[in-house]
Amino acid sequence: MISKRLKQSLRSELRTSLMAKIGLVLILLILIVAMFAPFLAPHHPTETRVSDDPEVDKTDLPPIGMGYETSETRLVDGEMQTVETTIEPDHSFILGTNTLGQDILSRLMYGARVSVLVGVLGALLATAIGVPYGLTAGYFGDRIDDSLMRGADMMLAFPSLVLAIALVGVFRDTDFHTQQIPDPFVLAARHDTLGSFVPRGEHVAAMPASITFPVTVTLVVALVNWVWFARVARGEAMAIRQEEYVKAAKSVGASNATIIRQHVLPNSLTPVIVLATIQVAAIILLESALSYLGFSETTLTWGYDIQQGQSAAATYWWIAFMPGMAIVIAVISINLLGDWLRDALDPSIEGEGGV
Amino acid sequence: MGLGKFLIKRTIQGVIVIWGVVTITFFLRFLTPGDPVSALTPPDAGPEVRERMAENLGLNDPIHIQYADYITDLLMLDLGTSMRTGRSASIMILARLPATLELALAATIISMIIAIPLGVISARRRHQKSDYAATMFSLLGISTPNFWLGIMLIILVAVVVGPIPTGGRDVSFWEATVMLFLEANPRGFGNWAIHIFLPAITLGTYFTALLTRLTRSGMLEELGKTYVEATRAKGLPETLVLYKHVLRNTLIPIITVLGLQLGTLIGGAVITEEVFSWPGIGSFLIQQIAYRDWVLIQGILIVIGVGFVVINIIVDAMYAKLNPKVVTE
Amino acid sequence: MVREAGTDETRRSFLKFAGAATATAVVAGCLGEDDDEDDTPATDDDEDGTPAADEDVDIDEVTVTQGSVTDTLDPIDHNDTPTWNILDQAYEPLVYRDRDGELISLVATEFERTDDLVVELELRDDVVFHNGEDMTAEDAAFSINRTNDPDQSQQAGVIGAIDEAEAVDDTTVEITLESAEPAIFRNLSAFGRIQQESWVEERDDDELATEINGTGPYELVDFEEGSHVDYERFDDYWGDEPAVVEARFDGTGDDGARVASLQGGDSDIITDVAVEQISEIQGDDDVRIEGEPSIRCLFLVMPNNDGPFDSHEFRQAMNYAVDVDSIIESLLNGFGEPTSQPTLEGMFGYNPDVDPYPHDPEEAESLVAESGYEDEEITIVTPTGRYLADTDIAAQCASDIDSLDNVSASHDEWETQELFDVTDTGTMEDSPDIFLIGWGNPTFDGAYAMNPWFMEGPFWHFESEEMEDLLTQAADEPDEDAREDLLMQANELAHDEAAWVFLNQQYSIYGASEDIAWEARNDEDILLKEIFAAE
Amino acid sequence: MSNVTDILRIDGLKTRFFTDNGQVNAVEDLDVRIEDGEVFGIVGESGSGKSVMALSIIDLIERPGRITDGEIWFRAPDIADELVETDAVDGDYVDLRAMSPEQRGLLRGSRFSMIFQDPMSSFNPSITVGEQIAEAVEAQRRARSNPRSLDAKSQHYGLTDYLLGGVLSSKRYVSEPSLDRAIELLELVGIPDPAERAEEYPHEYSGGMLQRAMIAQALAGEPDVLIADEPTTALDVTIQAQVLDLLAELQTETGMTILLITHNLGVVARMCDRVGVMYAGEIVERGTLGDVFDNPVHPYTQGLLGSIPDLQGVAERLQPIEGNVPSLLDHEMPDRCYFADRCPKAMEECLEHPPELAVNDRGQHATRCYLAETEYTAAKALPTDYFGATEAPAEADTAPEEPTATDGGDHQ
Repeated sequence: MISKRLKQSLRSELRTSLMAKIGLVLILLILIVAMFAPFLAPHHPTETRVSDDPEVDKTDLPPIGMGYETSETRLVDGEMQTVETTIEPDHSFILGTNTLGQDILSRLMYGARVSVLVGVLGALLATAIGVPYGLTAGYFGDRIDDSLMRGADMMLAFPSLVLAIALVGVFRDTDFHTQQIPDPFVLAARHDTLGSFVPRGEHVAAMPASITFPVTVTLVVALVNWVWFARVARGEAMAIRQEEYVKAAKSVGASNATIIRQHVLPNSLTPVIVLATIQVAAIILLESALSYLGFSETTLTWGYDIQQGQSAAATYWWIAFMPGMAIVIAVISINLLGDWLRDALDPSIEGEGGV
Repeated sequence: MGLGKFLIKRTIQGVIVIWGVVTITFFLRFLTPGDPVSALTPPDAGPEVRERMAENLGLNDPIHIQYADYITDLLMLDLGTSMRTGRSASIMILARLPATLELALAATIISMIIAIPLGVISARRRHQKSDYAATMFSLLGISTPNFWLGIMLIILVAVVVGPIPTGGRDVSFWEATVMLFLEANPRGFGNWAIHIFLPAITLGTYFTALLTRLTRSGMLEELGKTYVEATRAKGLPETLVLYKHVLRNTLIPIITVLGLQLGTLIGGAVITEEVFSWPGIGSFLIQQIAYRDWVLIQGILIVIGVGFVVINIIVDAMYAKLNPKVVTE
Repeated sequence: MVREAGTDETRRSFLKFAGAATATAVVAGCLGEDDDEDDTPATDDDEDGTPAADEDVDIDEVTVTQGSVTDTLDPIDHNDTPTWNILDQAYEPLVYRDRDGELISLVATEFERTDDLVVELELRDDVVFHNGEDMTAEDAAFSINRTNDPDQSQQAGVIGAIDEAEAVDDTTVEITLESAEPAIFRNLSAFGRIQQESWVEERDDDELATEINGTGPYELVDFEEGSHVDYERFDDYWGDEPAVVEARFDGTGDDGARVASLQGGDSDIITDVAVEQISEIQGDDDVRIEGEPSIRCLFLVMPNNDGPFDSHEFRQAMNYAVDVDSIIESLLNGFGEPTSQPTLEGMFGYNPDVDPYPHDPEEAESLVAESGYEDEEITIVTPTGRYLADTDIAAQCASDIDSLDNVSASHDEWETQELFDVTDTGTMEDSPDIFLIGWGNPTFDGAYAMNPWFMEGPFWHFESEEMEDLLTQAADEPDEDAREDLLMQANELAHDEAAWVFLNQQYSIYGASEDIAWEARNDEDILLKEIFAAE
Repeated sequence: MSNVTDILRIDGLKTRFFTDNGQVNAVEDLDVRIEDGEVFGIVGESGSGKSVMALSIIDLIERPGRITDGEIWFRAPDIADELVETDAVDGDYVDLRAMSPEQRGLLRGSRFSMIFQDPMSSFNPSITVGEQIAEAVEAQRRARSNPRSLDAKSQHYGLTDYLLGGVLSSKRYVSEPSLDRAIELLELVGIPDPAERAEEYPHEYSGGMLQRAMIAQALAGEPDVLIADEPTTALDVTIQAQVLDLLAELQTETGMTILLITHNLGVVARMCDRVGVMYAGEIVERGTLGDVFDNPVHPYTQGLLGSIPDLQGVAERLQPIEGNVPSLLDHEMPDRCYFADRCPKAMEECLEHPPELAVNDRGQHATRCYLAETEYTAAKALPTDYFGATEAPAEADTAPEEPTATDGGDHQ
């Protein structure tokens, strides 16, 4: 499916565009971090360090290099006491800790898993719904097209976030709202008694045995975004059905299903791939908004961490800042990747609007 | 086809979509696990109270009757009765609407003021520093979650300017206007501006970035066309070449894209309102989701959906007016 | 300069609270006593604490910013603290509480129990509604009956076992009860706000939710839904004329934004200051913290209908596992006190001989082993943003329990309303297996702390015959001392049975402008008439 | 340099485009003189730099292009008076390149104007034709209403005025008299019902009518020099003659100079007094129509002309010339005759870039080819695969365009 020419133009585009290189490197980095979080995360992501013993207590530590002086008010024996203190970062918590003393870096790494999973699965699901829908509409045209696309228009009348919130509202009371996905690395490390198969075995074994996967949110982001795929696929199908080879196939009696599968679908893939890439970014943003609003019911996502850090943001800015940066970086790199793919796969729009 | 005829056709299409929107929201209620009777009655209510409530709500009727009643009510602008407060949903939603409109308009205006010149400059100085800066800005803008941006802006403003109010609306635009003209008191407007500033910037950033991107690429495409050279060749001042000819033609396709993207703006308003405690329809929606007040949720969805369709009809009308081909072809 | 704002003050209020049971009231501020001219909060000689009040000066405008603003002005259509704080200014109850929790008269000058199942209240004759018409006993009776009507009122369940209220004459209301209901006057200090019968009857739900016609010192000027409620002083108020002329109640959900609004001069009082923001406010010369131990305590409810929480040992283990002192010190910066029993210290029925469970993970582990429920996975459900640091506390509880070798735990955050919706159904099966809740006790009576949770009813989450016996006896016990003894026994039983995981007593933490003299109450109420200009 | 009737003298003009792939020498060291009142034809394949040359004269080269060198002397005594004492003046002539961009801008429309190839894409599709012509009229009206000052910036009409123009009709750019004049001009170029047609949009016009409107627009400023860039290429054959007749008629009436750029030799033969043949950014042969057409010296010109059976024909294809259209990339332009690789008569001399050489004594006919002085002998001929061997790799790497053996009437 990927022709030599395609590879060539991908390569040449990558060679000339610094931004494409940056995007690709960042994406790979995020994927690696998400996949190997148990190995890479310096700490357990949900382990808290709350104590009445100041030595043990590790809450609200700033990122490395960000120590600062502040005043802290506490109630001691019923009296408010304000003391000037110097808050020193701790070197084992590179990006600092949150109000519960959890390591922010580790949380970001685990948060990447949810973002990547929801982003990719959501986009795939949206493709799976939208592309057949759009192909059908575009290929058959006329009445079928009219009624199918009018239906799609109705979905578009709801802003994605609004629709997503409403749908989460509908589905959140169901049993499949969230799903625990076991972490194979951790399970392997725990059963790896010899400690020889899994690197950093002990470290990995102590990590969470499963991650919470927000099923509802994934379904909802797909339900909200499939229409865009339908529109693109429809446009492609409409163009392709005019092509000679399609007419030829028809004339020799190929069935519609065969023609769609063998001719229309493969030839409409390019714009769908570009759209899917960009949609991953949109879905990550949508997911973060939903978890910020508390609709995702997983507590290990970037959006949730922003919400957690919000009330303390004026004092402990890094708690909300870091996960936000993670989102920005992830989304930017996916957008760069999307720009790259678009420029390479669709030379007609080369250089326009891209970076 | 004249403009009038075009609009009539477009309106008929709009009505069909609105009907779809209404139908989708009607059936949304049946997807929800909780039943409205339990939501409306106290937990210890007996079966006869529940039965009476169901009867009053028309829940015992067959579904097509319920649907017909629902549509009839909607035609009379009756969105039903709030399950939690027993109040008219129409009135409650209407009360929140001005705040959202104000915010969305302010954000749109700020976006246009920033984005259009930025896009023009960026396209004019392609591959120069200012172009790269504008491109970076727009890339950042479309990649930043706006709730996070809002929180960061609050911190930033607190550090740079000192404590200024960062939540709530305080006065409405209408009240501020009344204060200004009837009481000659500009304080209301100052207050209004202070309160709307950060939310509008927060909400407008994505839109600004998107509009900058679209303007830039549209301008680049348009600037490459021969008529630009022809227009210059006849000695027209550059300002007119850029704004009367190029930008105008650039904006024609952008307008339709923006019409579709208005959804993003409204969606963004929901979360911006939540961050800044802005008393609009968006924060109201989130609150009602928490309360599971499905009548209000449906009402808000309908208002947003219908508003979106209506705005898009207006956008199409503008498009038709600006682009002579639509009407004459 | 290190500001030690309110140190003495806070200690004093704290002690005052602690000593409330023995009625050693230090404060002069008893509200609404017939002959009492002195509505001031304590005159304060501590320059860093609450500023001294200048009662003769009017304050043009006061803005109170809470976490949310109401969407109804109908007093019976909610039961939520921010809404009460708004309506308190305009709709008065018949009786009220002073700052020590003692009942005082308000619209009713006298109130007494005339029979086991009958109470009588004698009303003032000079009370006027905001629309200028006189209040009658008919109106008061109507209001109580309206509050008690489950068809329209959300407070029917909490006002008490009232059968019916009736006007005996122009100024006397007689209430017939369904059971003894020892806390009836306490309940009437919160519920049964006086509305005018004819006014209510002329109005539909929308009008009732957006208009106000009460007897309170403030009348409604403007209600902008979702945004604010504006009041102005009611000139014909029966009581003393308060100092604040105009007032606004608005709502800002974000903790940081509330602080900014206080510091920026938009607000004069803000509620629910997050622990992280306290030093920010203390460091600002123009504003101060008003902290007060509240009547609310936080705990984890463990419905004992099902495993593993049907095991006494397992429940105890949870109490040993959670390190409440660390939560208070680290998460709450000391703003909290550990609790040992359902009833707070200083309230009727508190048992001073019961100590909080110590933090002892080994004991916890061995108790879990004993219970037979090893390697259980539990999920603590918490409301979000309802109580001070609620999600953090739940997360830390989960973390503490999870660190036991033989239990694993996590926490789950639900919309507050979502949690409330499943926990007030009266069936334990509907509730999460273990969840965090905070219970405020405006009645200062141990019965109100325990009865709803331990006896059949909407909040019933712990089934124990012994407990039910004790509480039933207490409910029927006319003798105060005997009743107190029964409640103390019940408290001790709750502790021993480990009905809940006892967490911390919550502090109400407000931020206030230095321009106003106002002192926080422990019952979470904010009354405009208690606000004066700072000297 | 002494010919006083020249209206335009171009010396050593170099226009380059700085693209991602390298520097493109679109116009390379171009010298040409254009006499007042003549019709001067420029012929060449597409990509030979004809249009770039035209745009260079009218100062419409856009980034990444830039005029890097050369002088464009334009005869304008009134401007020369004003700019006297500067380097930009030489007698009655001013050097356009030495003037400020603002000053040059003022010459557009009033001194130079231009007709483009495709009228459909050269009008703004969303503004009525009348309004667009009126704009041209207005631009000149405003320029003239100021005492002929070269400092007039943007004709005192800025963004604010434009934005206000949306509200206040008095602030609109185009005035009533200009609209009236636009209708007159439409009538002048032979458009029936000009008042109604003025209200129409470009897409409502036929191609020929629109090209007439384009001419009307170009005439709005009563220019001294009209540059017509392939004015008939996009038109139907039957319409072409009408448009050419119109141009010729107007030229006779107004006495303006026309610089006619075309690849169509028939058009040249029909219209032009003198001709320049362009190849790879330079004029390789020039002279009177008779000189060049009857007695071509440069093998390229000969090649072009070889296919014309009848010079009176209007739609002639150029004869295909073997080889690729030359790359104009700087690093691929060797220092030799640029045509040598395609030249059937390439000789050893041709490995050195030829200067312009006079063909005869009359001074009009000149060519950049050694054949003007030397006879071709097979002895000095380069081997046939000479360039293929040495330059093939370079060519394979670039040339993303389809290799075309022809130029030509690619729009027909």
